[in-house]
Amino acid sequence: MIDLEFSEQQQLLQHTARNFFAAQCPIAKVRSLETSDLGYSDELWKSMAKLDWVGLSYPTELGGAAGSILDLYVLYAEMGRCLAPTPHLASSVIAGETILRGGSEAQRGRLIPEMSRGDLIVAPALTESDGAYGADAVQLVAQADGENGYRLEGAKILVPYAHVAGQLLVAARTGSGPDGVTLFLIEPGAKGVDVEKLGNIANYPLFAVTFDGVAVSRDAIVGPVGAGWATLEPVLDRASVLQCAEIVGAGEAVLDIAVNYAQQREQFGQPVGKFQAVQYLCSDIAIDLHLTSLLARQAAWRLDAGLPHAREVALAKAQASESAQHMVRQAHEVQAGHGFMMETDLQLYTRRAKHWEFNLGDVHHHLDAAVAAL
Amino acid sequence: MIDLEFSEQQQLLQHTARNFFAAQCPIAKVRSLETSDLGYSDELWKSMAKLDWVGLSYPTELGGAAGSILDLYVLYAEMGRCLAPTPHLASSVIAGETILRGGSEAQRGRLIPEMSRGDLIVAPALTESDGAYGADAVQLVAQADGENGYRLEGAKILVPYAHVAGQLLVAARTGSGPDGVTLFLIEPGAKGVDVEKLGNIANYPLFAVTFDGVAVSRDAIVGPVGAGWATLEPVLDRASVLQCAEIVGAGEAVLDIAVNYAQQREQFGQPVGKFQAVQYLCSDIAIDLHLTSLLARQAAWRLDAGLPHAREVALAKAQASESAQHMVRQAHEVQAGHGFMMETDLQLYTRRAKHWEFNLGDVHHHLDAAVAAL
Amino acid sequence: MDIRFTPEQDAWREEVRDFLDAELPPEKAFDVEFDEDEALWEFSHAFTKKVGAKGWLGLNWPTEYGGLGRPPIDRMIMSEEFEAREAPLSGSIGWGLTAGSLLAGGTEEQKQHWLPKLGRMDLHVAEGLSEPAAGSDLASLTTTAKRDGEHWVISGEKTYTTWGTHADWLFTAARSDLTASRHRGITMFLVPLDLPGVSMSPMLNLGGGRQNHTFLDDVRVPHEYMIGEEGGGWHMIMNAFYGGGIHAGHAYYERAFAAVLEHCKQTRRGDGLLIDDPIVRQQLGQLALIAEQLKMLTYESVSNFNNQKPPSFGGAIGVVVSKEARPRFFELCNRIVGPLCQLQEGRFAPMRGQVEAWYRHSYANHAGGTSQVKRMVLATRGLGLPR
Amino acid sequence: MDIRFTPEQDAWREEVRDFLDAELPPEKAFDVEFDEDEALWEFSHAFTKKVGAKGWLGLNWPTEYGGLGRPPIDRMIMSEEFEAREAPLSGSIGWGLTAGSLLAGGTEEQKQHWLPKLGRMDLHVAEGLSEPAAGSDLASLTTTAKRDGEHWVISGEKTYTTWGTHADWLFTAARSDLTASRHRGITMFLVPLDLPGVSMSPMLNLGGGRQNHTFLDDVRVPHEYMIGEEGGGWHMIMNAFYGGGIHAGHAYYERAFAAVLEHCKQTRRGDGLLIDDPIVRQQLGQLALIAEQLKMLTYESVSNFNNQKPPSFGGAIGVVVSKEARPRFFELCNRIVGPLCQLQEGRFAPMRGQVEAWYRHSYANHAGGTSQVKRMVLATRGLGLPR
Repeated sequence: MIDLEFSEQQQLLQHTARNFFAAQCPIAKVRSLETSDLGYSDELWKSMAKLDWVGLSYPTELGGAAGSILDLYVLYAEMGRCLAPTPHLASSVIAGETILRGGSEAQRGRLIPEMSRGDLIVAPALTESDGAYGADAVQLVAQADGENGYRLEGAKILVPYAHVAGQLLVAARTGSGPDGVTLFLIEPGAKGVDVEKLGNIANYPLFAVTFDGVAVSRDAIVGPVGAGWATLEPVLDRASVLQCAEIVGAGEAVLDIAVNYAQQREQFGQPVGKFQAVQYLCSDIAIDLHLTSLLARQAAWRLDAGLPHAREVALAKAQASESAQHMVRQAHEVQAGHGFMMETDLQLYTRRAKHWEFNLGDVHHHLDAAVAAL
Repeated sequence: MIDLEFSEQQQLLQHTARNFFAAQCPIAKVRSLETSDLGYSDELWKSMAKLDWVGLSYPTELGGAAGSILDLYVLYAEMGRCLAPTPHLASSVIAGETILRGGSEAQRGRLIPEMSRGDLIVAPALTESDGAYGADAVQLVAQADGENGYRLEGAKILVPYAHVAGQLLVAARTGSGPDGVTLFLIEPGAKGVDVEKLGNIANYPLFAVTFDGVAVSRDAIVGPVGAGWATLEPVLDRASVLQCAEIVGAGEAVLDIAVNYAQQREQFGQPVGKFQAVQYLCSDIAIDLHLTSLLARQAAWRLDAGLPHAREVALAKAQASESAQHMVRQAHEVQAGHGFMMETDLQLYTRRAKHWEFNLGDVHHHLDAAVAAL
Repeated sequence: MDIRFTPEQDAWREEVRDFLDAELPPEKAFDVEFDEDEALWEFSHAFTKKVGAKGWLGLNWPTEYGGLGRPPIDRMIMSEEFEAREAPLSGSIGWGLTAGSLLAGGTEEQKQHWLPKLGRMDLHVAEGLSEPAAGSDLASLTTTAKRDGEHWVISGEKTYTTWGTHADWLFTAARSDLTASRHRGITMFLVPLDLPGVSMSPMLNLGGGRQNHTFLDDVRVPHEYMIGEEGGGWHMIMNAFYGGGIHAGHAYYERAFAAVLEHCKQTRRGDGLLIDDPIVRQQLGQLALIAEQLKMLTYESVSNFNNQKPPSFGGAIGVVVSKEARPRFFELCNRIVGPLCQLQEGRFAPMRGQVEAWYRHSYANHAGGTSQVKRMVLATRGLGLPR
Repeated sequence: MDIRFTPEQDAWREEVRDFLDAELPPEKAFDVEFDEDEALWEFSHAFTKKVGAKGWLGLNWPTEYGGLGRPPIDRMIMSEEFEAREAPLSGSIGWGLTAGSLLAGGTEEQKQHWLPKLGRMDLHVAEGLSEPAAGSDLASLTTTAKRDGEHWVISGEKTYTTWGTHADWLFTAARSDLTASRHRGITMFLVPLDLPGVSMSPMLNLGGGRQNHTFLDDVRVPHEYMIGEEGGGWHMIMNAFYGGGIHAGHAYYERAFAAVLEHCKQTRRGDGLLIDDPIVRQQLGQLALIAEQLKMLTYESVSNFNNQKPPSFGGAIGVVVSKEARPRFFELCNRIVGPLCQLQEGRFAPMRGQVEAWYRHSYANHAGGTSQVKRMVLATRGLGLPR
């Protein structure tokens, strides 16, 4: 049965989330949070936790709501629309689902309920200084150190929310090849760990974390030694689709901004939206985000259905990365000098879109991955 | 002194050539020649020879007119405008200039005057079955065979004008690496040579030539053994710029076709040229070909001035290959269903543009070459 | 949300495949738009009649008009399979456009009379809407129809008449009321092509197909060949344009993509296989992306139908994306294949010259209005921008 | 045809380089458009005054107005060198737009009075043309100027006032005749920013610069500050827009390209250097191509001037190409650099965060009208398509 609509329950979630974020996270708040020390609102985060959204996809016995990836999709589209600044993708999805998937009973029991309640943030530390994406890019060394532990040496960058994380989820190299990556849980306050803020276009809370001979015990390992990337990869697929959803929601807001402006702004005696050139710009945005939405929903559905999905995820994120860039460029053309002003909302989307474009693999990575999956 | 105008003499040539081709090679003639057995007009070719255009760039003592590459540029733009079907690029430029540059006194004295008169066509046989461009792509084997000769084994494709060539100029491999290419002059009627027509989009006279143990004597070698690519490369640079010029001339004709149509065709109660979408399409064509013209003229001038030119030639042909494709696509959008009809002139340009786009290196080759030249 | 087919739909797909296995030898697959080979066309007519005999041409029509009353998704599934094998289904102007028009605005009597015939492919119908001055702007047509007793006298010039020489009827539009506004006063007719006053001259196209100029010179057409109501033509065409279920346009691209991918896996250039060239891989990824976009747009149409939702963005987005994708898709194919893409035949031509042919065909993307016109629809009807 | 510089021109280039070697320490190079650092701005004002003292701000102006009477190519050469070092030349609204307007339509007296001052950078002038409802369509401005004896009383709101807080004058346009047609009745003024009734509120921009809302509330401006003829503003602006010789816009791209190329030669990603990645090479090739296009368009302007030829395509092609290239160029830079392109500072930020800054700056490409407006000029004035 071909049916691309969300379920009634999902539509209800959509409706609730849209109202929630409109009320709890108006654009003025987004602006003020952006330049705050935390970069997000713990109050908003806790409110989301009360609604069961923080652990939406976690098992109910660990405090979650057993939601599907399509449920998350709905939530992410609404977060994207309002630019809600939350550690959800980093902590709830990438870190949390990795722990769920690879962690020991003890790790899950200890961390997941706390994460569900919004009381613990776990920050994934994956990317290194060359910015490359994939198992090969993990070069930070975890050297076996006696019977019971490892010593970590190296640096991670673009680590989100490291400043408020209770734990870091670190991908490190314990051997060569794709099967030589191991995941470690490390406290940011541990000896030898240094956290440094990275100024960036989106004012997103991103950090460099350096590990200077950091000692880690074996029980901090998530999943079998060497199986880190295998544990992580399916979670990154899920995260990529949610990144697409966030872009779609943001794109709908950008489209509204552009269309409203084109309807109201008059030049040469008519609304600029009457000029075909402006109609093309607006319809480019509509097309981009509509295609992104279709491809991302397909990928999300395949993930939920347990079907092969490598190709669909890759195509969705390739499309989303292109769209993230293209939709803001076209909207800037519509708004011209106006859109360049910080007082307009467009620039808030523009700056975040650049983060999204590259987060979890850029268009080149995913086009190549799509071909690899054929 | 920055001056991008043609000299008075070049403007005279331009004027003469434009009138000549308009009179001698109207579009109806282009159509009928396209499907003729020869694929070109020997009469037209001989008339061009009488005007000194066939050997335009050859030394006067060998029957040429000692013209510059910019002189040739002017001629090629006019040939492109009228789609004049001639073996000039293949024979006069690629083969002729290679012989001039690498050939022995005897070879030059024997061949060049005859070529200048339009009595001899020499067909360069460079490309092989994978279509790749460059020294590495030469794989056809020339095996030393006793003291006095070689034996050639292999096949060349996309060989222009092989059906009427008195000689083939064949690049063959006598050793490994870029210094392992040697050039041979071989008669198409020689034992073991087989010439086979290749049907193609432009109905351009293109052939596959197979060499089945063809015996060649040492005096058929052009230039030193192993120096074939070094001899050829500067000539191919010149030819690339002239291919750009042909695209520019054709582009001006395509622009005229599109603009005239947009001015005259009415839909929804107004000329379609009043719609901004159509204005964009037409201005795309104008921009493409104007940029191609600027870059190609710069490259031509640098060649004439004896200045380094690898980067400028590569950028010009990269731009020209893009333009060849883009300008016809945009013109088809302007003319919509009309342009799809064989009775319109546009399709004559469309089909040839596909040949030009790939002739002498495609956009990817030349963008890479431009970076290599930095 | 669900993107699976039901067991019944899977079974239907198998039925279609079995039919094609039995009735379509691979060497008879061809593109009816762009091949004038007489023997192939004869096969195509016979093949299409067999499809008609199974009721599949009218698959979605109500059973009372000779249809099978099946939902649009079944048509889409059939279309996917037919496209996947390049099945030479001819006569879509009859069982597609004419039938769609009848279903949109025909009288009960007309539907009873014509639809069963069209569904069996008893009539071969050619396209007769476009005129030299009326392309995307169909409402500007000038062919006239004057009532004279039980006949209409039709005069005018039609252009781009696709399949004119393979057909025996012309589905045409004429202005029956010169005093009415542009969009009113247009009436549709089915005109037998052997009537006195009908003549054609060929218009060959870049794709390799034949279209025609069709001249109607005081052609006396019986009133019973009028389709729909007098003056109701515009409304009917706009509602019917290539109606008859959801076409699986994406399958055309999927077939091409599969062929190019296979080529890249088999073909060396320089040191390695094309499939290992990073730039080629990016281009293949772009092709896969376009095909996937179009597939999802098709599936969305099915989903919208299932959920009784109106088409997205005024129905324009699928048309815009596919019209704009077509030249781009096949330019990319050219670039992947390289200079050999210009070859049409012979042992050096990659993929039997298909890449060359597809590229020429890609410029035939204006039927039903240009992408420029569809962009206007998307912007105004879909986004609410001012006209 | 010739694309060489004369020995005199080469010597002039050396003179400019020597000046920059002496007067511009590399750490003082910055983009005056997008940096509000007070210390840098102080340096910029002093630096610009030194340039003015050499007569170079009015390099092309007639000598009788304090200029050096040099040809546009000398300005282009100077501009190439200034761009190559990101020289912080401030005040172009004064010595560029205001002076250009005066040269295009000022009275002899006005030229004598203002040009020498502008050429010495005695006046710091801010841009005061745009209004909230008058951007690309400047003729729709609504600020009014009423004559009252020896004064004009100016009221209205201006927007995007670039450098408002660094300036002490505003070059502005007001409607002095409400009964005249849109394009007539506009008059230009230089308004001292310390006059009663002038106020500003900040408009920060995405590039990191400060523009302003400027409110003019019954500001009494002496008649002698009127520029050009009463009602002659439109003509003057259209002829003067950023006049003052030929700007070497391409050098901005060449500088960026050189930096990115160097980055690619130095930086490893995965197994190899970026410069050896085939996809990166294609992207670098695209960047080089854009820079080369813009260079040749600049040189063509020089050539056209030398040959007394009118500008190509109504003067629109260079503007269209550069406006459309700008975001595309810097998006490509982002893609080459990868996810690190979002970083603004610190040891992990490639190229000291320049790629991030360039990208934000790239959306400031609407001064002088959008590319959409310039495309219309190209199509109608350049190609003769109907308006």
